[in-house]
Amino acid sequence: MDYTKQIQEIASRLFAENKIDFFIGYKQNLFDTNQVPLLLTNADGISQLVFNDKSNYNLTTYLKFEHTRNKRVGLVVKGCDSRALNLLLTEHQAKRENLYIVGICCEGIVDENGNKQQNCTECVMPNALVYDELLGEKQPEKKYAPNADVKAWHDKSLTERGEYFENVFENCIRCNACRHSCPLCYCSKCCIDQETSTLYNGANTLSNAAHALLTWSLHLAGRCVDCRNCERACPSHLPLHLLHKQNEMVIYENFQNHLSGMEKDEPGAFYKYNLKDPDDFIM
Amino acid sequence: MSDTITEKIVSAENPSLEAPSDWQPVIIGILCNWCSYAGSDLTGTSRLQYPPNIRIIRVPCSSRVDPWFIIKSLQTSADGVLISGCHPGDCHYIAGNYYARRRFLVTKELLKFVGYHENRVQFSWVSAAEGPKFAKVVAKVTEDVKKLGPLHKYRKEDLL
Amino acid sequence: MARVGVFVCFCGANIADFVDVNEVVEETKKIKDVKFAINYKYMCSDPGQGLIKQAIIENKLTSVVVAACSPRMHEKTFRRAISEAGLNPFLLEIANIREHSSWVHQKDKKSATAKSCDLVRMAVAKSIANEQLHEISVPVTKRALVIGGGIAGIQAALDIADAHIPVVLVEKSPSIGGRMAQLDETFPTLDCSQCILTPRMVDVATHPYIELIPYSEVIGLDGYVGNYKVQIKKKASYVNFSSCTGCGACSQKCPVKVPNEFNLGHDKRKAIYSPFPQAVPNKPVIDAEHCLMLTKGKCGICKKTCEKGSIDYDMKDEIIEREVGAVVVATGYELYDASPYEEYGVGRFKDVISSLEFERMVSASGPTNGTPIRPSDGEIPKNVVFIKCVGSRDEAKGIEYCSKICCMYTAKHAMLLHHKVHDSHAFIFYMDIRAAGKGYEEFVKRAQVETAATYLRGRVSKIYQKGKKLIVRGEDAQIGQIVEVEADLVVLATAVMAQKDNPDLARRLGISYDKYGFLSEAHPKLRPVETSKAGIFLAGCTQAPKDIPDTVSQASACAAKVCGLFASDTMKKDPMISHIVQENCTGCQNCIRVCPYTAIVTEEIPIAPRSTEMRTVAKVNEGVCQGCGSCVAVCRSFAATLSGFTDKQIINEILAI
Amino acid sequence: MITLGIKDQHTFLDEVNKKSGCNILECYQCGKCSGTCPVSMYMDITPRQVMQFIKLGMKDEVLVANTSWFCLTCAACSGRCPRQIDIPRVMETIRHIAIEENVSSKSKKVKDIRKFHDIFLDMVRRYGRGYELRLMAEFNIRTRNYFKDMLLAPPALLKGKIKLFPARMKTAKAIKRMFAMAKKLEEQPK
Amino acid sequence: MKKLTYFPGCSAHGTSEEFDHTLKLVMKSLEVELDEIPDWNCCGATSAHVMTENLALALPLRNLILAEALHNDSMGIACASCYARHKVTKYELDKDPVLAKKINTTIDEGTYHGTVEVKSMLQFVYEEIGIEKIKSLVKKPLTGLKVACYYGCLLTRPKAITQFDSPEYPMSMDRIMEALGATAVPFDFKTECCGASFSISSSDVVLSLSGKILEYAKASGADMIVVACPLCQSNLDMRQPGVEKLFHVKLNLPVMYFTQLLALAFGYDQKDLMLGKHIVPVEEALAKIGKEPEKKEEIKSKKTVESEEAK
Repeated sequence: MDYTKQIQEIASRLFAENKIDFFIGYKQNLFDTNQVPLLLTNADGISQLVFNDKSNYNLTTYLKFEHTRNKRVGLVVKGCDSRALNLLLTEHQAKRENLYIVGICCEGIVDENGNKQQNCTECVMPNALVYDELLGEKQPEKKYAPNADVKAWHDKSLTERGEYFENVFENCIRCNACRHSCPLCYCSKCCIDQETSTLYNGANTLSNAAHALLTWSLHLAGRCVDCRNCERACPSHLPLHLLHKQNEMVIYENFQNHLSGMEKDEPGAFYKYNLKDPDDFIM
Repeated sequence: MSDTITEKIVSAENPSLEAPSDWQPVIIGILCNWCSYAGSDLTGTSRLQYPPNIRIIRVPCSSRVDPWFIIKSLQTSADGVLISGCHPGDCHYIAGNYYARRRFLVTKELLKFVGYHENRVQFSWVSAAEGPKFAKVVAKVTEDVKKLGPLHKYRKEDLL
Repeated sequence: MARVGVFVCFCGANIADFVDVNEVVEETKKIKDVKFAINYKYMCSDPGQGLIKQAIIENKLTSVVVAACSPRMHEKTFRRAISEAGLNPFLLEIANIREHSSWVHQKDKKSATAKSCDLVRMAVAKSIANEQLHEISVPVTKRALVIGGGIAGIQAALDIADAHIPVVLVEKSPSIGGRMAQLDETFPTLDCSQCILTPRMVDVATHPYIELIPYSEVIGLDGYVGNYKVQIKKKASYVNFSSCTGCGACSQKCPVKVPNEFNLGHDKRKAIYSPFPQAVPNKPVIDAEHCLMLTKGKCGICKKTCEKGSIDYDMKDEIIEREVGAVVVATGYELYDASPYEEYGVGRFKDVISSLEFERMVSASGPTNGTPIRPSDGEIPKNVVFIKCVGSRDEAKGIEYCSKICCMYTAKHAMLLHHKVHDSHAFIFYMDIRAAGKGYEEFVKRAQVETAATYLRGRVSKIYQKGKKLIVRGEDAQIGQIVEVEADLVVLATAVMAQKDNPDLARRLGISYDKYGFLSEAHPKLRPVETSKAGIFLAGCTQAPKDIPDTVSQASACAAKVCGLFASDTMKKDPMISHIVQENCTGCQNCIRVCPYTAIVTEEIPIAPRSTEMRTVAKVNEGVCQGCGSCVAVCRSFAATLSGFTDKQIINEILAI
Repeated sequence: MITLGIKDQHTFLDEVNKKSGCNILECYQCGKCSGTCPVSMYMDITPRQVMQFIKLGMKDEVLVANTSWFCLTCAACSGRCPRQIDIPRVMETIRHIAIEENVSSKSKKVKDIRKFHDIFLDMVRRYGRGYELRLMAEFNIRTRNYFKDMLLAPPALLKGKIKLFPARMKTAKAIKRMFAMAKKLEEQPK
Repeated sequence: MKKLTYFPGCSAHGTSEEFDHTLKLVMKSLEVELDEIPDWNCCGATSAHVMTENLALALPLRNLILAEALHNDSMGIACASCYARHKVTKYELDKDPVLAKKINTTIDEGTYHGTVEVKSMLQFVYEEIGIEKIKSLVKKPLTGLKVACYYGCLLTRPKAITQFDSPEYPMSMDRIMEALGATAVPFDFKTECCGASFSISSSDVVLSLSGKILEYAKASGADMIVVACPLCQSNLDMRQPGVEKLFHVKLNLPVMYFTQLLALAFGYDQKDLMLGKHIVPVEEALAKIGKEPEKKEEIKSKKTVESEEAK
């Protein structure tokens, strides 16, 4: 999977025709094989643009920053990214007419050792849903299956899970990189922010960290598209996807197979309801 | 109800931790104003007795209940949480409880997943006419939480 | 620096016997921020309240906690009390230590007391975060809109207008009067429908407080209770009502003949017509489908005939707007189309007619001048079979509910038939006789005894033709035998159905409707005339099948509601509603999605002070918000808050335990 | 006179409901079925009455009545039933219960009808296909009504309407087996 | 060339040979190839479902399975009761696979997949051939012939199962007849039951039921009754003398299969129609064909229209 050439062409064309103010793509990282996002304001840097099976970052995150708001942006999105984009459009965080979207039919991203990332192996929507032009062959869509790790932890005992997560959350240094990298965390005031949060402010205790992250994951429940930006950004490598995938599973199984960002104009799972939603857990 | 517990009680999540003999659980009850709070008032006016462990917070509608109410309660003072609203279809605000119901399910499951015993957080629909039901619900929740023992999950520091 | 005063009530023995009120006071005194605490026998009593007022003033209290009975009981009382002492009423919190403590823990004073202390602590903590709130007052436009000019609409309009409140009455057809105008005589008194209705129609036309807008439809409604804006489409009538005298010359001369809807096609009307002689307003309209001038561009006779020159072939639909404070919906009903009843030969047999057709026939002003006839050959029928529950109580072919009025009007029809054709005989197939109502059972008895109508219990199975006769076959369930009646005429008591366009109208008005298309009341028992949307009321068959008395009383009830609403120039509203802190708002509009009252709208604001770049954020419409807090719970960025139940207040409560 | 509330009124009702998949409680006795039924005048009790009897748990009366046997399954009633009860299905169920418990009406007609069906099935079992002459003849013999339709048979024969010899089916044994298996299934507890 | 799986039913080789025969003629002209199910068996109508549950489903099921082997989309059935039995079986088993499995155990010939559509011959002609095609093939229009179309109970009932035409007042056959140039008279007893299976077991019932139908067909001014079901035919035709005796009336109302009339209109000769098989002679009625339909009728009807408008 390598669309470097096509993307470079598209980018230069867009700049030439003055269709965009920004082009956001990927650039080869000098140190390791991983790539970093590249934000171009003119045609100069185009030669640096790359796209291959290492282009893992979800670029829609950049739509939430001041300097891209109300600007005309050219953007490369994979299947998962496009789900995020769908949701951002639904939640009015971007204007479709401002975007020129290069959709990718993604064959899956590989990690440094060359194995497919877990979220790619479980990917339900490899092909971009929103795009102005689509690159590559359409990839087969997988049927949704619960995340393997989540399943595994469900088989373990309550105390085992508890201890595990206690360690996990203990390692949180509350740097908020997860939130920062998440395309859907665009709030100006955030519940997990140690300084401003009215809920979990004060000392960085396990308790504060844990409950902040739980609340945060609930803010993403029914919205998270499993791009795993948060997990990649996390300096202490917390398995944050466990929380998101857990919620995703519950929501999929109970709320008419809701998967976020799959439909145009479809809100997150908590912003609609169905009379047939499960009621048996309530006395 | 206040008679001190004879047999040992250990925390369900941290079996290593034992409850002091005079331990009584604290339960936070969050009730919607129009059905459940009215129902709890009826329990009172009809002098139905229930365990004294519950502390009731009034909100206009179960749809006002943000998941963090539950999480914050568990983080700070509560050993258990009870949320109660109008029966589906009876919501004073047309459909509030339907939205709430979704959040509750996901929250409950998430807490279970990260190591809270499922009985720590319970939900009920209690109408303004269901005084007896409210008493039963509170009794049940209190009993359940008593069995679970004090909550220490993610509260390492308060043990130090 | 908060200064809280706590007032613990004995409630006689109700609290004091089971909760150690002194201990509560002592415990409370320990709380930081509590500057004053005291207990008293009856806080709600005048001295009790006096005590509170005095303490507020003496100790410069910034908020007050009363530990007593349920807030649902005395919140208002104590709010008034503290406001009389110059404190904002919403700085009051109540610790419910009666219903929630003393009454439910009567066997355990110790923990009841402990609990009470906690409840007080929580209340204190919350009260510290309380804000000064002020009742919201919304201006009221004192004008009412009535949709539909049937008897329901007429009654509502007149009652409201008589209270000197301007009314806008919108009627779809060229004349008001509705179904009732089509009726001959009415049960249970057999007084002539026209005679009692027409005077009221005239009253409407002449009433100084009623603006009658006929031949028009409501196409839109925005705003909220007290402040609605309604768009009305005036259909082109091609006749200038202001100059037209209603002389009728045009109709006489018009060459085009069209089946007359008012008489269900049993006679003809012209292309320029007014639906019936007593029409109000008595001005003709041109039926554009059939008018030669408007279809083929030739003719123009009416224009030539009209001395006033009121005919205007170029007239166009026009849309007008009115501001109103309340709406009464009275769109009435339709009759069930019986064609699914193939076994009754509906459509095949000319002599199988609907009850309304029969009603027109026996009406003196009807197509046959009051004599019932067989449509097939014009002969006067001797044996007439009336079949009830056609469409009603029939899930297979019609609807499940009972149409309520058929039992009575069928009995009436039997009598009318007898009056018009003395040697006739009425056979009535019924399933049950539902004659609940003042003078109704007596009325049915008259039909059975005086006019000797034969009542047969059973649903007719089949109708087939035998020569000129119609053979009506069914079981008489009482004798358990099959009966066949040789009928000259068969009258089907067809079901009362909701207006087909009710759902559209409901969507336009933002109210709900049931699976049949009837508009839904707010509560089936206690709020039968209100809708879920404040300021919109229901009258008559638009809500459910009804007879005339019920319709009229519901219409008057609507009028009472409207007058009540307009009693003061502004509406006071509880300030415990949500609002949006716009600098926190991300404009994701999820609050708009979950708001059950569409109380939240979007608004463009600069991205920063004095910036020209705009962004979209949410904004709560105070008039509409009911304060459920749904928006607050779904707002991830703490932009939405609910006065009286803010995040801060609730955190404080939780932390206080 | 019948006294209610002694034995459990609903056992029969439940049985019929379960076997027929209908809910007889929905019947509100409008009688449209009876009026529709082409043969209701031959019945001891009309279809509507059957429904009420079932509701009242009067099992014996229902099983003995000829009603279910006279039902032609022409489905006119169910087509018109405002409560959409599948009346022919109910009649079928009643017949089957009557056969199982081998209760039968005293009336000769019902006996005849049952005989006819027995003969017919027997015929199918043997030949795999219909065979009118034998059917007629055997029926007449079995019903001791030797000359019935004799007037009608000859012209029919002449006109070749009725064949003298049965059209035997090649694999009639398949049918025999089917009958056997079906019988087994009947015996199986449902 | 369309192909259609054909299930004649027992009577096709007995009482209703003429139906079977003319059907084949008609299908030839309509360019439909009939392949008859090899070694089909009796569907058990009407005794099987009266007496037993499983057999009632097993017998038709065998035919359905055999039919599936022929790989045609639909299966046309001549006899109405056979049609009903097969249609019901298909309906029940498609609804409940467990039951299907259970019943299938009684059959060696294969397993049921529910791939074949079951249609009555009338339905097939009306839906899959269509009026237009029929019109195009008429060589000898049946003008002047007044027919009462009799459908019987099972062709259009129960609606939920048959999904064809109206259960109360069907018009498909009428339209076909009109297409052939004949006049279909309004007839209220189109779907009344003729007594079907009681033909033998209690003929008096049949006499009175069929009698009523015949009586009203006569009253409706028809020259003959047109049917699409052998049972109906035999009841109305064979029993007619009996009826005449019982009611002391002279009916003399021939009962023909719609296929016979189709064949006639398609230009086949009368002697191809096996008219000899009819108990009530048909020639007299057929003689009416070609004669100008009396004008009076129309004029009168026009009059009545005016008189109504006058009122």
